[in-house]
Amino acid sequence: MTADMLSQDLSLLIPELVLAGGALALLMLGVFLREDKASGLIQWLTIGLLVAAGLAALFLVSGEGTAFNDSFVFDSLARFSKTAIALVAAIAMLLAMPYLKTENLGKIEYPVLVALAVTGMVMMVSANDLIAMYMGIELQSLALYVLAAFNRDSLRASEAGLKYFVLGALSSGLLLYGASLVYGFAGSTGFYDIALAVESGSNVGLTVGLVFVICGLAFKVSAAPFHMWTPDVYEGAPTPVTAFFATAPKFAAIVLLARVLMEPFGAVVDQWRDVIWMIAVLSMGVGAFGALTQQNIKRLMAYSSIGNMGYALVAVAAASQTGLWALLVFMSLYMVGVIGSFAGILSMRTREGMVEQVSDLAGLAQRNPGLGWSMTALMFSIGGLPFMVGFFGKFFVVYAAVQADMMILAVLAVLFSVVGAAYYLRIVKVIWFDSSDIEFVPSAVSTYWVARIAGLATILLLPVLGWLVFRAYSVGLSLL
Amino acid sequence: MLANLAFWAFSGVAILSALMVVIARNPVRSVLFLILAFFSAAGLFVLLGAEFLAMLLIVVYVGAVAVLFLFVVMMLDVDFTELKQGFLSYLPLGGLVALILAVELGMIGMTWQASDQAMALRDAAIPEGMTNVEALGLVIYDQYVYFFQAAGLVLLVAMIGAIVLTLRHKPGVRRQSVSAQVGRDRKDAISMHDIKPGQGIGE
Amino acid sequence: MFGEFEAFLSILTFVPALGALVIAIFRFTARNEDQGLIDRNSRWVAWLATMVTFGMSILLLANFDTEATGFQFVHEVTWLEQIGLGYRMGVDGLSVLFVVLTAFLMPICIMASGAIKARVADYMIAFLLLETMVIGVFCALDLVVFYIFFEGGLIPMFIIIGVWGGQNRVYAAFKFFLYTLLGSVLMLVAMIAMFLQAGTTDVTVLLETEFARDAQMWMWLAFFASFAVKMPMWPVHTWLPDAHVQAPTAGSVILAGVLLKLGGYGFLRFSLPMFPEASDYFAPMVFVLSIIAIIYTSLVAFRQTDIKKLIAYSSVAHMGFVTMGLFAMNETGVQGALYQMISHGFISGALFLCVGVIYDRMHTREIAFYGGLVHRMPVFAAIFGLFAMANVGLPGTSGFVGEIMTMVGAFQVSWWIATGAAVGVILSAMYMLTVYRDVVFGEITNPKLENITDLNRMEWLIFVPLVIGTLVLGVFSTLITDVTATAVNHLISNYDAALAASAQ
Amino acid sequence: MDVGLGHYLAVAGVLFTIGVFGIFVNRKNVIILLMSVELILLSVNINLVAFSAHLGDLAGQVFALFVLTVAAAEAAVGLAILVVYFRNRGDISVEGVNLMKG
Amino acid sequence: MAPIIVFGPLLASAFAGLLGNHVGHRTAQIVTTATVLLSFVLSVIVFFDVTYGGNAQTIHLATWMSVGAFDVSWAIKLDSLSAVMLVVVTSVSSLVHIYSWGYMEHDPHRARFFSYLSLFTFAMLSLVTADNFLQLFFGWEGVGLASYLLIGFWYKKKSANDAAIKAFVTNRVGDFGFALGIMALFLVFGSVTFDDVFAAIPEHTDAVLAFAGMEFNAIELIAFLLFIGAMGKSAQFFLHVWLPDAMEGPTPVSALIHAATMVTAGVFLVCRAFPIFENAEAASAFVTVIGATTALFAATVGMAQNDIKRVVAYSTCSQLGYMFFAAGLGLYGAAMFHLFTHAFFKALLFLGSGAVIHGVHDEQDMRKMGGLYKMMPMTWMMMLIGTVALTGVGFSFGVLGLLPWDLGFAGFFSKDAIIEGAFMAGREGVFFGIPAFWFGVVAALLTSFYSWRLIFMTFHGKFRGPKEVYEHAHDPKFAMAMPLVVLAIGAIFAGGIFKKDFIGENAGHFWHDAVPAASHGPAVAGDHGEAAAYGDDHAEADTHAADDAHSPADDDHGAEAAYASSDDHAEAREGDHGGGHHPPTWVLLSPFFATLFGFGLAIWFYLINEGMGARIAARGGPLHSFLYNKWYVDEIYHFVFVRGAKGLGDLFWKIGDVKLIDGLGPNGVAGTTLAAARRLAKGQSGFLYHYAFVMLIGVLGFSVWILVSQGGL
Repeated sequence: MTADMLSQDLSLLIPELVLAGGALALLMLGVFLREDKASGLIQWLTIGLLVAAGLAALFLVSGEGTAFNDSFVFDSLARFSKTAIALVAAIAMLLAMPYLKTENLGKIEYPVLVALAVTGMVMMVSANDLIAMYMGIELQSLALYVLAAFNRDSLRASEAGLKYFVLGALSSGLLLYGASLVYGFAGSTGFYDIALAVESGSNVGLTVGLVFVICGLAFKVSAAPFHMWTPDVYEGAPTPVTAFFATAPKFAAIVLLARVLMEPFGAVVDQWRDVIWMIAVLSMGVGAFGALTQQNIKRLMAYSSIGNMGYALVAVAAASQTGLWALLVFMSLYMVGVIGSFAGILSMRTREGMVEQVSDLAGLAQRNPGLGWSMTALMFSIGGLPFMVGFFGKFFVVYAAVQADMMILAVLAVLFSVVGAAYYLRIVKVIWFDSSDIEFVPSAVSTYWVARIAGLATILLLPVLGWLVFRAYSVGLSLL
Repeated sequence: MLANLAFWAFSGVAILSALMVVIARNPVRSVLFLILAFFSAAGLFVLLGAEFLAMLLIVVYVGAVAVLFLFVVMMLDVDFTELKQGFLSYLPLGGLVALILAVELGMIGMTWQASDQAMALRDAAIPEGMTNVEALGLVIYDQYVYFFQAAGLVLLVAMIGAIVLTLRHKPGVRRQSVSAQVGRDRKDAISMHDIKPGQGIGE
Repeated sequence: MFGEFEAFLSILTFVPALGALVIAIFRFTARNEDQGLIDRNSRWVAWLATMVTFGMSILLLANFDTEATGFQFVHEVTWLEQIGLGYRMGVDGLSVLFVVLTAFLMPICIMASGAIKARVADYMIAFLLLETMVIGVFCALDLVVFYIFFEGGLIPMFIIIGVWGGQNRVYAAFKFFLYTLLGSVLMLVAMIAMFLQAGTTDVTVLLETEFARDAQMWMWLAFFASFAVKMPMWPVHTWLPDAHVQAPTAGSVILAGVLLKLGGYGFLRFSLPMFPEASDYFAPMVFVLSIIAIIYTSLVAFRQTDIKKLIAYSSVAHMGFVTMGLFAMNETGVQGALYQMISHGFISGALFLCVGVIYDRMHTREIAFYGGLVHRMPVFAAIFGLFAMANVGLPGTSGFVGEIMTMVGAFQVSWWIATGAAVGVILSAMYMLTVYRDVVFGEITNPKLENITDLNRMEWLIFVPLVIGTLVLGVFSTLITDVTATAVNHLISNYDAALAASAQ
Repeated sequence: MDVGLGHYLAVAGVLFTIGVFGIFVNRKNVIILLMSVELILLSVNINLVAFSAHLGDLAGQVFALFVLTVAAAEAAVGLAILVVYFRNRGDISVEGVNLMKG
Repeated sequence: MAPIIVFGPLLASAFAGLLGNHVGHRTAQIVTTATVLLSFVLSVIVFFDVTYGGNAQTIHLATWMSVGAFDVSWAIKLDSLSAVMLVVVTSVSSLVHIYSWGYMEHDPHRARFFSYLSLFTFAMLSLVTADNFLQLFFGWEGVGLASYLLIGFWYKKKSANDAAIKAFVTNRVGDFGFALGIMALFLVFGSVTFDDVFAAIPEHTDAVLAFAGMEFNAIELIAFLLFIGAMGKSAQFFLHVWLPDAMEGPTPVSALIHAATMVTAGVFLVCRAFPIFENAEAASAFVTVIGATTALFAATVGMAQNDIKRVVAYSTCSQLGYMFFAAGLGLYGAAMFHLFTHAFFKALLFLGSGAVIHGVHDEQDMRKMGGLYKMMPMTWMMMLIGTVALTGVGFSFGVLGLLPWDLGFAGFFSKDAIIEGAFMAGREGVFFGIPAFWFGVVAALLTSFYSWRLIFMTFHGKFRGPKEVYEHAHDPKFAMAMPLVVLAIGAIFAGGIFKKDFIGENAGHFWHDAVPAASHGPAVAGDHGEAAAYGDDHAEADTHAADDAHSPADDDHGAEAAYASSDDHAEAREGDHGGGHHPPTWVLLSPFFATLFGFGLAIWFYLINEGMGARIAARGGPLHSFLYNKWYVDEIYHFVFVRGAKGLGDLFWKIGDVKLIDGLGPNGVAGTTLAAARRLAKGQSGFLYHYAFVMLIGVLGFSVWILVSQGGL
């Protein structure tokens, strides 16, 4: 590899380089600064780093192409995803700051781990090779395992970390086993080569290998039946970590899944579509039904995310340009809703501690109208109800499904969305109809405003939705 | 022929010890059987011509991972016999799953055939006349440098993670503080006192 | 004047939302101590916004060309054009009157909300948003825009029922929301299928698109699932009594007066013109369901002990006339159905306001609680009586015109249908007069009623336009039928042509 | 019978199966669960190396190499979490790991 | 002018109703009464203008509905038929308004009462002046509304409210038929305007409507449906149940609405739609049967009632039966004539009863009266006049050649005309003619009996109520007495004076083509479709035939003359007369003797053996119970319809809606969903290994499934 090639390759890796290098630099800085001074500074710097990475992905990477012998690809899908991931991670970091301060978790490792996890994610969305895929996933996952257990004095957090880790390791094993089969039967780890092999004639080994890979990735997007960790981990992990879990990694994993399915295995759609179909239906079902009885709001959000990943998988199952851009639009709008909701949750704190129970939201619309209204809008948006942008996410997903002639899936999707609406409504009900005397401690301005802005965005994005759709649309066009 | 024999021996030991890992009553024994399994697998690697990996398996797995396991098992004061209770309750289900899985994987293994272009698709054909280590070294630092760097980050994360989770500052233990030492200046170090005769340093 | 001014319809639609925004700004910027001020201002802003909307709707009607076919006041904005979606608004003879009706009822609702003392600002915002949604539904010329408005209306209504409703409001609100949502999502799938086939969601294009017979069948059913729930038709009507009973007075008025019309409008706008063959095929089923609805719910209404529930069931029965008339698919039937919808907007709205009047005073809707109100509230008794009679379909009130025209229309299709509907006319007299007797007539037996007062000035103001409307429309029906005639004729001739073409 | 790729794959398959089996039977002991996962990874490595050898391709070995690396890192993090959990709870019975459910 | 007649009362009503409390009762009374009187005066002018002047016209006021062919106007149609009705309605209404000054003197809601009365008048006037079926229906339901309001005027009384509802709902049952009839009309003729429909009948005599798999002649069906409406409004058998109960309303109301005007709307309808009925043989037969049955039925029930107003009410019912069977037999002129005369004497009887009730402190039970003639001689006189008019006292001197003219009270002319007409029609083979004749005769006997029973129980014998009531009994004041006198004059002379015009030699000129002036046998009409057709020459033909119409005795000559006149006329005439056979003398005399016999019976039971009636009642024999309980129709209806509706309502509500629809639908689905959710949540056990199991089983499942489905195995 010549220096020219290397620099050319590295030019595609600017976001990764920014993140990885930044993380290392911050680590150094953290070590040499006094801890109490350092944490705030490093958190802010991390936010800056993430935003920089996102903007770098959006603007700085000029060309599109592959690097390192086709094992890394930077295309419009990667650009879109990296921007989205980095920005939403930045917001998640912003939300974490007040929490970490009040909970005495303000160690410098937290932002560093976040930065490294995001590095893993941006690698994932660019992976064009089984090994690259695996490395990205592991970089992300290891950081996330640690983050889940970050509040090490909390039994819940450590339990969450343990569960997440054990099951994550198992899923990695499954993924790897599948990857090894794919490698063996295709003769290569590169996606382009696998695609060639698949096109020339698929066989059982490839197919089963693919199924194992799908299962491993399904764990990462927390799709049923690999979703079991999600509610427990969401509940146990510190809330800002949960907010982070619910957004960026999901995006990265679903994009990776879509890429794996559509690029190397695009020729055998018929083989994997059924599996995705089933996973999607199961996820939507589990998400919809599981959330109905939840009392803990984080758990509820976990089920919500399982269900929503089901919708994302519907778009993936469509296996078309439409499916791809629908997926991106859906995920983007979904993340607006989720990050906003968590901002709302993080804005609520009583003297006893963080608000975790749905019932704690009682009368929010009166006690704190700004937050109440925002949460209402966000809930309806995540639920995919019209007049909130979230509707368009689901609308395009169903559109993709119908276009791919998957009528049953489309109908099931909308039916589950009705069941799902029931629990979003339940939250709205608590916010509006119930009343409570609990006083909230004034929350940090930042989280509060994130919640408000996200709430407003669910409606104000409508007119500019065209821009988002256009971006995603061009991704879909360019890719397939 | 010898290679065949060695294969059967290594694989047999590997499988048996793997089985013992999961059914041994004492976790310490499990760890030891795990080590044995790794050793046997290393033997298989050698048979396959992957000497470097065989060595790595022993160094990394036996030397680090397994020892870590052993350390944890021994460090944690756990009543392991209790943990074995109910061992059999999921045996039928586990057996069934295992059986189906074995049949399935076996069948897949039997049907192996590289795809038509597999040879053409190879990313890094094993070069002739070069040791395994040398060959690996050539590709790892060139073709696969991206992964190598990524692996470095993974290890970094693991390090940070392990430290941040387990490192505790025991109160009362004096530790070196680089930043404190560096940031120390004259005012902190020296205080000037005007001592009046006969009064000592009155606080 | 309006030919140049394209955005007129959009402005009309969003004026209430603007009002809501103004109130929201008030609400979020004012200090808590100013609660009284916020409340008062909210009422005024809401009233003003709805009145402006009403004024604009009158302008709309005045400038509406009743002779022209096709849509008028069309306003298009490119939006998501890559995939064929667009923001398109416009009205024709089928929809313009609903816009006016909505705009007419809203100020009345705002005025009738005097009893709302808690969270007035939120209440007004919800109402104003609701108005925007509903008007939007009637103006939307794009499937997706239509759907957004159609479903979007659920949210404010959910909140209205749930926050300011009665005892069992949570159940009712959920039932209302989920029931209608369930119906609508199936429609969404069908809409997408139409979208894919036509390549656009432009209603004007879709009206010209011919769908294959098989596709029509299931698309029709999917649309039917939505509109039937919204109407509501038997047997998916059970959300309505609950929602009505629990909703605050103004909520019931809007629910009965406008929201129920969305279903009928949907049939007119989509099911009938776009799926003529399927409509023709399923018409007998619709007739049967309509007749069942009319007779069944009338009988059920007869047994109710809660006034609002009774009126709610009566609404279901009256909506049965609408579906019957619509699917008769002849001029009298369709015109009658339209008429019935408009007239029901006045009558049922007024009836719920009547219930509201006594509910505000006594806080119960139990029929048994009341009796002899005429002694203390003669004016109320007269007005309630008038609307009871209008509900019964007494000639001279608008209720009669709609009923007789739908029945005449249905009669041309089949005897059975008209006969069944006519039975409903008998039953309506039975339950309505019974409840009127029990509430208004007789001696005052309940000592709590001794000091009940008659209508106050605000209530007078509320009822006067409704009384005038009901009577005027009862006598001069051409005021409405002239507006709708062109569109209805166009609809029917296209429908017949499509059927004739498919028969060959 | 000459030993071919199939044999190696079969061995890997059996090891994988044992790993899965181990998860089912050792439901209470987290450490053995982790060891079972290690067995699965081992089977993956055997697969990769076997394929590598039979394809004459180094990529498999490189893959295995990174799997090994990552597995080590994973073990470190995993055991760290386990230690933290033990500190908080004084027990590692998986049976007890159900503070959160539903 | 015509709009003033119709809308004057409406304005007056609105004035009294809306402003009554502000301007005072007296003003309200004056305004309403004056307006109705003005209407009356104008009506009389119109009457002469239209009937004798021949200036029939239709005034189009506005469009009510216009949807394609369904074009309905607000119009005032003035022809002889409506002119007659105008006079009847406005005159009786005026008198009742005046009467009410006295009768309602102490009622605190007088303004409202007068408002209702005027409202009723308006509705009735718009009914009779309709130029289309739908406006007729408007008036039809409008009078129903007014009737409802007036019956329930004393809203404190539950019985009054119930009666009001019963009246309205029962009428609605009739209206159900009427409305369907209108729809059928529109379907067949494409119009609901009288002129259009009647002109189009010849083209549609063979039109067929399919219903329930059977095919019916369209005209028959329409006639049948319209008649159902008439049955409801005119309280014919099956739908008569509301009328007796309607007596809960104030007595002036009973006089105005439930005797003189509204209940005759049914007859008016049949006469107005005679071209339809003429072409509907079976439906006409049905009209006859129902009419005859009602005449008899109501008379039998009337015999056993004790409430003075109910007796009169049943009497009304019975008399309406006469009118209907006359109309059914084609004797439209006779029907209208009886309607006309009946209005006077029945209003008289009601108002007289009101005076009695007023006089004895609102007591209505005749068993608590008796001997009142001493205390209320004037009322007694009036009631006597009413009774003799009702029973049809008179003698056919002229017919029998004993005197140059017949002598009798109003009822004599009209009722005997019907009875004799029935016989003649029967002789010509019109269905049910002869039975109708016998029904009529027997009913006449019974009429006589119960009418005299009323007189005897009320005014003769001993007073059976509390003594002080008797002592305070008094004749009414002027406001109440004056209308009685006016009506009495009408009851005496209306028959004799207008006989010529309604059914006599002037009928052709009088009716023009509003109704066939002489009797038509539908059967014959059917044979000669074109003869019975609605046409210009009709009236002329009738002119010739008409002179004999009611007096079959010298029918021969008329018939011959008619035969000679022209072919057209001959056929029309034949239709009218069916050959003109002479009715036997016994037929002419039978009503007379029946009446006499009834009178005798009444004397026997209530004067000679005073108290015998009470004893029979006390013994409660089955026949008496049957009659006393009005043939148990109310009970049967209550059981079938009221209980049925309640039962069905409960069934649909509690089982259908709550259990089935909600139980299986929303609540069931919600319940199932929640149960599923709970089960799912339980599956989320919190145990790590369970999670791993699920994952592994998932992997296994998918991989096995894909192997199997891809045919890999």
